[in-house]
Amino acid sequence: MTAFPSPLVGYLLVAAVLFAIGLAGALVRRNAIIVLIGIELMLNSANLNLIAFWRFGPHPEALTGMMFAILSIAVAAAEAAVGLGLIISIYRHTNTAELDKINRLKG
Amino acid sequence: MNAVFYLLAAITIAGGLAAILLKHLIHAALAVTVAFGGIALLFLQLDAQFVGFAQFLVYIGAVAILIVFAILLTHGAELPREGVFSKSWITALIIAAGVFAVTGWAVLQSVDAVPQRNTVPAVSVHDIGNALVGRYVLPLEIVGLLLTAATIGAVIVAMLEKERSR
Amino acid sequence: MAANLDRVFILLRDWLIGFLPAAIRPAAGVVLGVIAIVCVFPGLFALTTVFERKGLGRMQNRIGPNRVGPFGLFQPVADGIKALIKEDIVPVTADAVVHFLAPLTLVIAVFMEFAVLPMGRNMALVDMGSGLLFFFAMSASTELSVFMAGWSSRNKYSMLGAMRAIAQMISYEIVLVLSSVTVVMIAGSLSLPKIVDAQNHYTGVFPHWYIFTPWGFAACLMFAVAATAETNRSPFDLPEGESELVAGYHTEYSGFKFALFFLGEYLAMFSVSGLGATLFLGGWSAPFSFLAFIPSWFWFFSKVMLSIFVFIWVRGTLPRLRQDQLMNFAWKFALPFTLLDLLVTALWHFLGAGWQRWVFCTVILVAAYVLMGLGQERHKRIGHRTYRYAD
Amino acid sequence: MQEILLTAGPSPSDVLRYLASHPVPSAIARNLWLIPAVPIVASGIVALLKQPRRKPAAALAIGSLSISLLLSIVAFAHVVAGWAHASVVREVVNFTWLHFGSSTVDLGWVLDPLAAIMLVMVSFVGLLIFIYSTGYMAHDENYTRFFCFLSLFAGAMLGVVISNSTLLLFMCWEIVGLTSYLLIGFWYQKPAAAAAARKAFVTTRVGDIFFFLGIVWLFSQTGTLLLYNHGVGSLEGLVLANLLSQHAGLGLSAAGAIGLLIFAGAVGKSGQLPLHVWLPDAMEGPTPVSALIHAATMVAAGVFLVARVYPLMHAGAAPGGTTTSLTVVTWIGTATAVFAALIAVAQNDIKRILAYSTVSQLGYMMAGLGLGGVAVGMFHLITHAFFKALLFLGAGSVIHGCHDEQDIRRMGGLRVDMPLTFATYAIGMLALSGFPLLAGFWSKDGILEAAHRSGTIKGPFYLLIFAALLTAFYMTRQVCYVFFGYWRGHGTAHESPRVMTMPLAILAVFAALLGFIGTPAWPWFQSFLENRTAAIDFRVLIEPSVGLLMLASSLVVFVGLALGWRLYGNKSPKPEAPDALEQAAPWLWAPLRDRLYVDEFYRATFIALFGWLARVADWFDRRIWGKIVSLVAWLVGQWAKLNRALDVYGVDGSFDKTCEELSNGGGLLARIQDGRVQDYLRILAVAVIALAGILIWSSRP
Repeated sequence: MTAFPSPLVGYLLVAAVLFAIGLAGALVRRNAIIVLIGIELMLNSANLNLIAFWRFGPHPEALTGMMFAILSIAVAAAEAAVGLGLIISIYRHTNTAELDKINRLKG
Repeated sequence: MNAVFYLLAAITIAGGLAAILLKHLIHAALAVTVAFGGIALLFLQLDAQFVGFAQFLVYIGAVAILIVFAILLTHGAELPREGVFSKSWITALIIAAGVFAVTGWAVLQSVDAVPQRNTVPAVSVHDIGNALVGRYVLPLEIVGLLLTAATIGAVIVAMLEKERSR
Repeated sequence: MAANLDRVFILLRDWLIGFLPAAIRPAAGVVLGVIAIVCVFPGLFALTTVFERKGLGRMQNRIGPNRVGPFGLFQPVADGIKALIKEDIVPVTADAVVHFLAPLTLVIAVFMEFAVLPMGRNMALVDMGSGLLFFFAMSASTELSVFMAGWSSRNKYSMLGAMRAIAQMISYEIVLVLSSVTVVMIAGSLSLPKIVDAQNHYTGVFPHWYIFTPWGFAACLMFAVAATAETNRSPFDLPEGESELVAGYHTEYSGFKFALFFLGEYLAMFSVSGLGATLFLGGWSAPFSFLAFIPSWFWFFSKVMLSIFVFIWVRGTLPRLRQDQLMNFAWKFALPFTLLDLLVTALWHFLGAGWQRWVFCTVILVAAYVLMGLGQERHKRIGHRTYRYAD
Repeated sequence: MQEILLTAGPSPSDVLRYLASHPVPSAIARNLWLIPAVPIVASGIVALLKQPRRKPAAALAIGSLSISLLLSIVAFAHVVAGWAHASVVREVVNFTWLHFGSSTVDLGWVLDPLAAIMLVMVSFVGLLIFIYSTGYMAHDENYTRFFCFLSLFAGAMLGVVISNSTLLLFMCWEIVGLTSYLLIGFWYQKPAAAAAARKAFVTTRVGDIFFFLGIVWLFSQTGTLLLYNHGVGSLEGLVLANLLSQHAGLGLSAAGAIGLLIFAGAVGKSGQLPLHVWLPDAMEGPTPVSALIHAATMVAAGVFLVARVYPLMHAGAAPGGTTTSLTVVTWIGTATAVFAALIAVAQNDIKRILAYSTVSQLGYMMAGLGLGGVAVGMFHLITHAFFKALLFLGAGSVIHGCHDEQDIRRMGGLRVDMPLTFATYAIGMLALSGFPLLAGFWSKDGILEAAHRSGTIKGPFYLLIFAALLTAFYMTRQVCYVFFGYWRGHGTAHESPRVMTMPLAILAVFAALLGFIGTPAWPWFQSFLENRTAAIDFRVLIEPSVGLLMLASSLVVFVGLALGWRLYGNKSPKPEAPDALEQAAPWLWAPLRDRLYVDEFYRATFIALFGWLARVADWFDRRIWGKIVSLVAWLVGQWAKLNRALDVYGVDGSFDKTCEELSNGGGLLARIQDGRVQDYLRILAVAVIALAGILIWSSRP
């Protein structure tokens, strides 16, 4: 059944695809919330990488990858909360959540 | 590497794709929830029970709810008149494809270098707890601090307007 | 004999899967367990509905259902048939797919919760190391279903009901989790069977249930309140407050989908009761050591039914809260109190055996309860209701 | 067992027997930590209260100290019972706080007669003073802050008393110092109070540095921070013997030298010569603070500390003999006793007199420790705590009644206006003077007797007798000024409220009667501390060495009282008029009034030295560095002028052109920076691709 040289490669490829999807979402969509969703997807794919390396790595009992993933989930939750708070705040200011209309930082 | 993996990978990727392609924001949010769930199941598939359930709890229980709330609060549930994609979506897609190409190529190139170990790690929740308050206690504390700061920050950012208008 | 009676369900399962080839036996065992859960709890649901209606009737000086079958016992059958043959109405503007998925995901998630509950000695379907986390992960996923139901209906009552429900569930979920963490801290495990084992000791004839400790009692109280809010039961049933919101997030559901919501709500009640019994009331262990000969599953289901009765009793007794009272209670009383209880639990652990820890923990908790209660009363947030015209 | 521990060098078999017979501490010993913990927790809670919440703050402070008092009494009763049954009298509970490398930092607490007596004294006197404070501070706006500090102080002081680890002792010691600072400067709006607080803090810090050096030395020599640890603590057995065998120079053993360093800490805290200058100034704080901290407990902590490490200093002494370090303690104590008593004669501030009296009595205690051992010094500490607290509270009552007047020349005749205060104050004053049969008589007599008995040198004995005479004299002077004659102040004096006089009455009872637990005929107190059996033996009283000495000291006291009455009794001089003693002996009066010029001496030496250093630095700054800086500045200025000329005439033309070019280029760059987040993200992603490409390309085989 094995199509990949190693099971790890399968997980890594899934993570890569997911990362690309997240990046594409963050780049092509105009709504800030979808951009945030894309960023969450990228974070998740990174977590998948961490866990996969933990599982197939030489020292799973050291728990390094797992700890990274747990802490990263926590940080991602904080990031989501702050990001969405910012979006809501920006929406109140500009009455839009479309990113290409929010260009006050223009140089 | 078995059927379950392929199924889960398919669900996850489909969820992710749907999340960025669906026009309706709420649908996108629900689709991304599917992707989150798929990743949680992939974690379970990787024998990381604790992380998997944590993923469920945090992402489906909290982040997804947060996202839909944000959508409703920004009136995102109504479709915008001009399209949902930005004008230069082609360049964006090319860039994303480029990133995928680079990462995928890197993965496939290093097949020989990746570890081949394939026994189930004997790690219990107890070990995770011990590691969290033992060797990794400093990161844990820092994350705790960060979460506190983020919570307060989010509240302040979202509340400021109301205060001013009073 | 008693031991066999205790293990009767396990023996039954082993006997049944004995007919199958050895290769698929573990899978078949799991499937049998799932079938058992899927059969037993909806049955219990049917019984509970009639029990609740009769009980409420008595509390309100009525008789309750008494037409269908002896003592009205077949009422749920009639209700079920009615739900099945009713027309399934979907509003024209509704988001059909989401509208369809919402009740399904809800019921599935709730059913999953039962997988980790130890319903008797060795009777947890799955004994996983992080069972409690699994339980909360599943119960957290129901919130999204509620949102899906409310949003997809395109009805402002549904939407408001869903928003209220989510706000309430998120607020009280924190209290629910934190009050359970006290038990985890003392038992030293997230696995529910292990938590029951930790309580299955006796001093004399009295059991070591966690409710009989100061912190455990406080946590159990908070757990009970949070569980009531989490399952949207009265007096926390604002999301479906019929006087304001028609029926809340399932206003636009009818027929079998409505029945699924109804089922999901009761199943959530069963599961959270089961969790409460497991965490604080010693799970399947007997209340006195000399009663240990009675099968363990009997005790588990007795405790679940007891807390269901308390749910019904509370529903028949207390009036509904106002939204701001609900939120204030969660964030200004329940959460700080539970956090304090966490600290007290740690204190309990570090003070070691002896009388001091009883005195300390009790004094701190009672003092905090009284002081915070006074503070709340003073701010008139959850104080007595005042009526402008009804006096 | 106590004997074995106090005198150096028990054999290992003794140690083993001790370990085998008493391995597990009793319940009260295990919970001894509660005694300091409860007031500290209460202080934390009070700190969170808002200022107007007066009642809860006072109730919390008083309630917590009551709990401590109850527990202290239980502990005391437990130790007394153990002593009476001749079983264990010292229980220790130790635990490891930190590991670093191979060594550990251990903390722990000890319950022995010394600690038990101090616990009861501190919590009892403290409780009375807390109650008194509710009346005294009733109108202060920072009422809750006061009780917060007071509770913290009580907790830390109780911590000092029970700690069995030098580190824990030092930590509590420093908290005590901190609260002392905070409370002296409680009315920080007054510049004098702020200065006094600073002075107290800095002066005691000088002693504390030596104390810390002593701790570090002890730790480095013994490898343990624990004082008692079943035979392997630093005050016990082989460890002490080992310390004794090392020489530290100047004829001192390591034990003696460490003891002296720790004694230096006690000198700072207890206001001994030459670090006594802060204590009289500390009277700027509220009077209950003066009573609690600067009379009864904190300053006595120094004496307690010396008593606690007494084995270190006493180690190696021949039976009945003494050691170099103890001789130092004796002489410093004696000198302080006389010196401060002399100054007290010529002061006019009611609290300042008491402050110098405190310094003098602390000198007495130190001398008692040096001459007669722990029991003698501690007995005077305990009795002194009661009558000096009484005197301070009485003084507070007087000040309260006279509308915050502190000058004794502007009082008078209060005998009639404040009868209760007068009665209790008189008892306290007589007890302090050593009037026969009152508390101070017995404890002071014990010290004199010890001084008389210690064979080699007689100097301390005569000096201490002289100090006793002076004590009686200046106290009589003060009482005559305040309570006799006629009223010379402004307004009318009034008696203080019940909540203030009630503690006075209780303390007066103790000041009068407490001495009877330690008379030569029935030395219960001394026996308890030294773990002997107490026997009643009235024959001791008629022994010439004891009986005659008692007669002599009584005589001295009467002489002092009579002299004081002769000079000041019922005279009520005008506030502006010179003092009676000044008229009699102006050459003596002036230096005494100016506190023997110690402050001036410090100002002329140490402070002047630092001032001179500061001025030298200032001069360097101005003259040398300042000139260099100006020179550099001038050079730079010239250079700038040159540049400007070049700029204006040479560069500008071409530069303008370049600027235009740059601005055009900037416009191009600005287009990239279009304010759209996604575009930035795009650039980032492209950069990632480029980076990955470079990495892969550069690492190709």
